[in-house]
Amino acid sequence: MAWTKWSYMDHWVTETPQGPQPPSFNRAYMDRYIKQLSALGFKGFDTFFFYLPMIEGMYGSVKAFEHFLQDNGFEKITGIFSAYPYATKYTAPHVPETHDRIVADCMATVRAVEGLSVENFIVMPSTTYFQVEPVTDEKIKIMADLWNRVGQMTLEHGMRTTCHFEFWGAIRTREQLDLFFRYTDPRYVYFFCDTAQHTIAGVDPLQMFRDYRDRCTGFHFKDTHTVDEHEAYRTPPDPELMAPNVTRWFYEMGTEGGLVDFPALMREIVTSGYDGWLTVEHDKAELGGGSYAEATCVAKWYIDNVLAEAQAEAEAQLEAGR
Amino acid sequence: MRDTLRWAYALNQWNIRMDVFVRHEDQRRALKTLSALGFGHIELAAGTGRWDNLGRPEVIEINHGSPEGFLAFLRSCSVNGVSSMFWDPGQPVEEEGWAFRSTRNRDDHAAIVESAKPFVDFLAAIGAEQLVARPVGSAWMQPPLGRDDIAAIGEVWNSVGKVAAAAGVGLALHYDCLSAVHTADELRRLLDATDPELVGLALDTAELTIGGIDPVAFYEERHERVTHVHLKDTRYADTGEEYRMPGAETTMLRGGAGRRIERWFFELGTEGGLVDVKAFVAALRRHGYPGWVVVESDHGGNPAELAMLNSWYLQQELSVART
Amino acid sequence: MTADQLAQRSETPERRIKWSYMDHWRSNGPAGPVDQWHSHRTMSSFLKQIKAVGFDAIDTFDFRLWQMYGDYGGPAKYQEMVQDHGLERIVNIFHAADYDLRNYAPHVPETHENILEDFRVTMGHWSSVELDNIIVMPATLYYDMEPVTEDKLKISAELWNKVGEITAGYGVKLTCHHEFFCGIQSEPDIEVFYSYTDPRYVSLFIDTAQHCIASVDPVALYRRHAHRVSGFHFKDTRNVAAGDDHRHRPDSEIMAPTTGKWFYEMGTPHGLVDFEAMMTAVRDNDYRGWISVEHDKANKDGGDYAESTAIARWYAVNVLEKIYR
Amino acid sequence: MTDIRWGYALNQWKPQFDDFVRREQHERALKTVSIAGFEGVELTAGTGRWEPLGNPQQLIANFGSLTGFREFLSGCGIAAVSSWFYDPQQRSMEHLTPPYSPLVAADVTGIVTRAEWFAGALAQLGGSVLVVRAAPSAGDVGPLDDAALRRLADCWTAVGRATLAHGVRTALHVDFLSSLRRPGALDRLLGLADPAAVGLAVDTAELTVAGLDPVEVIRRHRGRVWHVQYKDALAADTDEEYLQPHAEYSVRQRGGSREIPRWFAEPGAHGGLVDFAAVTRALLDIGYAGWVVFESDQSPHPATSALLGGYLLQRDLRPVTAAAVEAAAR
Repeated sequence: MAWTKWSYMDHWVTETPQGPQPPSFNRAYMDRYIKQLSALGFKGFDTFFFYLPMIEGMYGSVKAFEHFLQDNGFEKITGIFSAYPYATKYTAPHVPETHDRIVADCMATVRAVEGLSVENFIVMPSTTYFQVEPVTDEKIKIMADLWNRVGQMTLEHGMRTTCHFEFWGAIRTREQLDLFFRYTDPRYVYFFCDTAQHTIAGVDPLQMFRDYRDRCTGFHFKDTHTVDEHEAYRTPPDPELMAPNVTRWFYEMGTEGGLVDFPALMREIVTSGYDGWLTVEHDKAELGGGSYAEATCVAKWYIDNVLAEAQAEAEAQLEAGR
Repeated sequence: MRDTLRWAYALNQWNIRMDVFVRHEDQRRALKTLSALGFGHIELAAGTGRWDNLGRPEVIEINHGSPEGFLAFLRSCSVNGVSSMFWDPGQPVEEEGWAFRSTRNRDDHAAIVESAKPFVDFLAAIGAEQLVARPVGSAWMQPPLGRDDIAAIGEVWNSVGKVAAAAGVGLALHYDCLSAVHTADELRRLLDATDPELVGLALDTAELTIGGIDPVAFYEERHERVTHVHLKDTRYADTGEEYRMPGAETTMLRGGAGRRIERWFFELGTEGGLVDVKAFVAALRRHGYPGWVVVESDHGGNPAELAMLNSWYLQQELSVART
Repeated sequence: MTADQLAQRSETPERRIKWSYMDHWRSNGPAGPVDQWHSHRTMSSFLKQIKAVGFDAIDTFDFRLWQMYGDYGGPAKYQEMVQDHGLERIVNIFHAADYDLRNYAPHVPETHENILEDFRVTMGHWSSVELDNIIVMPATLYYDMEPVTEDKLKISAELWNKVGEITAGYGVKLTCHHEFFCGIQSEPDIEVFYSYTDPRYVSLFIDTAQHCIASVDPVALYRRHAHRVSGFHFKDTRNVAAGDDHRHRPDSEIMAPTTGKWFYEMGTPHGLVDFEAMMTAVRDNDYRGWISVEHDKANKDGGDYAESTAIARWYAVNVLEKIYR
Repeated sequence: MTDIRWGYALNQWKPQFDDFVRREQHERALKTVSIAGFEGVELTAGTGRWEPLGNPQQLIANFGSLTGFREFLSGCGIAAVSSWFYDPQQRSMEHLTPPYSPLVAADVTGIVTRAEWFAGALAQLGGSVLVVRAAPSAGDVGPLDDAALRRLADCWTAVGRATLAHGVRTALHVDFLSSLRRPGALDRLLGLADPAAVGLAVDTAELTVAGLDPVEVIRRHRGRVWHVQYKDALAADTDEEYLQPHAEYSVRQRGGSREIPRWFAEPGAHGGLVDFAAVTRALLDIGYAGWVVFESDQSPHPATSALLGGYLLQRDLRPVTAAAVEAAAR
């Protein structure tokens, strides 16, 4: 059986008369975007918290948007991504005084999708590294405390809080990740595996998944061509778009020079018995003249032609082992 | 541009999404483009977050060390300086905890004045002349303005104007076509509610035209209050009601509903443009307008092409020398 | 400044160099990328942009001839449109021929009469406008010419001597532009080629990027041959051809395995051409006349013609004109 | 299953002569077509070194052999080249030949030779149809009288017989610039040509722009429909501007006096004039067996066009064909 639970993480840029814009440009562009994802057979849709008001504006409510997705062959909205990439005096996960505010913000997002069956509340557990450093045990514990709180709250609303680690975030090395997961409560805080981000940070995503299999609630399948070996992660003001020597960190699956071993990951996923959503992501696909539509096609082609094979192999092996 | 008028160009047309126009080399290319086209000064626009890195004084400082460092950055591209900066206190920003503030709400006034200070200080430090501000939020988001509302709005801008004047910076209120101050009468009342010594008008030719106000006539009427100009064209005027549509930023200005017009703002000299640019510029010259004339196109396609077409219009149709 | 004053400025005597734009161009139309010849509207928009950044004139391809006739009424009429946009004229044309060993190959004597006839006809078509140069690639693709022998270079030189005589009859210089993937691109071969050509009839057109890609120093080449250089393409590159790049079948210019985009506008980061040295050499040789700016395929890999053109012009004003103007 | 196979035309990826030359671009386009739900691709004849997919010689130069190209296709999930579009008016750098005209008797041998060249390669690439431009633009050659139609019929009959020897059928493509859009002209041409050798390629958009109803054309020529191209039309040439000289340029490209920004778009485009469900039902009604190739001709965003086409195919058209199969089973 082919894996049906593929979802798409909502980065996308399309041409409009006002230049390249996200499909939230207006309802007609949004509809066309969903149709394109539908043509590729995606069943889940992940989006950002900041798009929710726009979705409400265009479709009347988030629920109505989900109906539109369902009319187009989707199952549902699968994840909501929420983040504080930049520390301010109001919000910074490593600063305890800001925690009440962050929890209140998260509560507002949770309310916006109340009544749907969104599974993952995906968060960046920290801000940029350079705003946190030196990264100490104590600061990691403070961040863990915050997400324990948020996790308990979202679980009451049926969503799992799951942590997505940026290569430029304050929790990035294997040691820091392990420490963070030791400090967080496995009932409340889960692991979201972004293959490219870990690889850039020099962490093996496959090993992360093996070691945190029980807490893993999802993946961003995306690729990279570069491991950060020159401390780009700590460059102010921003390592993601402004690193001195790397103009593009992220690529869709299936490009020449990609560093992530996706077939191995797929086999591991099958072998592990994981049966949740797998999410495709490729932010900044337009850099260097690329197109989101094409990148999405190439990634989905890779799923159907390469990962499907890896999946079948692993299933056959499982079968043989029984 | 060598002329009796002072010409500048707005960078906003490059910064069309949150994740573009972030790398310094991209910004350098835009600055060199403007310099090659004869523009020696630019207008900035306020923004939020680490990717809007020309949008807030503290973020500019992280990027360039200091106001002087920023000027050096501009000058490395042969751009001499900044004419002005656009700022909307009603736009929630991360750095202010996403606070939602309204100039018609007197409880917000102290915070608005406070939040203006870093901008004023920064503009003073880089030798820019005008803080260009959106006086009030969009019409569709609020009940119609009563007389006291305009008074309240006037009060906060007088306060901001005082802060700005103390730093040697001018304050110009910018009319836009979605704003709750919509009719010519409302605009007059807003001007009357502010102190001419402290608060000027930023006249945007396209925005007025879309809003149903003739920019040439209005300039003739209130030219003594006009301290800043945005020069751009449009092919459409509001039917009179579209600005009230819910989500007008999208439904009207991006064609999501109504007549489905997906692009409103155009370069000077566009076919079917509604603004009489020549008459307007002639009026500026006639009155010896002393401020900046900022050419802009907002979001309308390829930024370099638009800048080139605008510069061509200035050179060929308005006889402004490029260098 | 008034229009009259502006006109006076452009007549100031100290300017020895004028700038022309070689008209590669793409913009985004409603149905995908179009070139400037798509419609009169796109042509007008193109010319406005070239004028706006301060170019004085344009260069074009001579295969546009048929469209000039069909759509504008001929080269002279088209040039009127150019002039209506404030540009002086068409300075140079590029003669892009289909080189083929069977009927159009400078090193194959049997094809010469066909080539000569082509130029007799072509020059007639263009006689209604004043041109400085007709630019050619002086050889077939490298792989169609190799091994490049002295004999083949001599035969090619003889052809271009005759072609140059024809074009001189129309007051136009025949000038050779050495693509990195053509048969005459290495330094020794270029030297041999010019030793056999007649300086009265064959000029050299320096393309800074093409020479650089072919590992030839364009500045040194220019200094050696300055007396017979009749124009320039100022463009940049970030890569030198490696291995078989210059003889990649079926094509090197777009399909070389090592490099997806060869050409960049001058002023690009990581550019390999030393334009300041180039301009210094131009000054030292007291060159007067036109320099053409080119950056073909600027739209590849997400690039943009309008922006590249503005950046190149910025570089000319802020760096090169400080050296010599 | 019906006997319809779905393909996609690659022409939309090549808006300009120096686009779509590198291998990695081809690979991405083919993967896009594959994943959008299409089985085959249609190629367009081209000439010279920047047309790697333009003719057999270029395919061999680029992929070593036709088999090599076939392997490249299947590596991208594409089963076959469905068809090749060939316009004899294109000169050939490979053969040093000038433009040919099907109206000129002396050109027929050259056209037949070239058609066989494409057909032979097509057979090896899994394809079955050579799609030919049936007649030059009306504005360039004037109205087609009976003698002219007879010359066309003779030319295409000769071509059709020659390609059949390779197992490839020849289908006449009628575009909106052609005089064949005039009342009776197409009927007459098909009547004059050998019905065993020459069929019709129905291009939904070209017919629509020409003011003809594709459904009606399909019904009328039921036995002769050998190839179908699905593309949408955004406007119709209501003023007969196709009769102008150089209409290829002034009308088709520039959009005529109204400056229509875009005549064609992917099937199902917003504002499209073609009813694809109706066309599909008409094809099912006549028992059409063969390729239906989706096209956009040009697109500001090729992958998006392919996906929107794929959406229409999966969501709207496959249910139509499935219903027909079900009805037939009952």
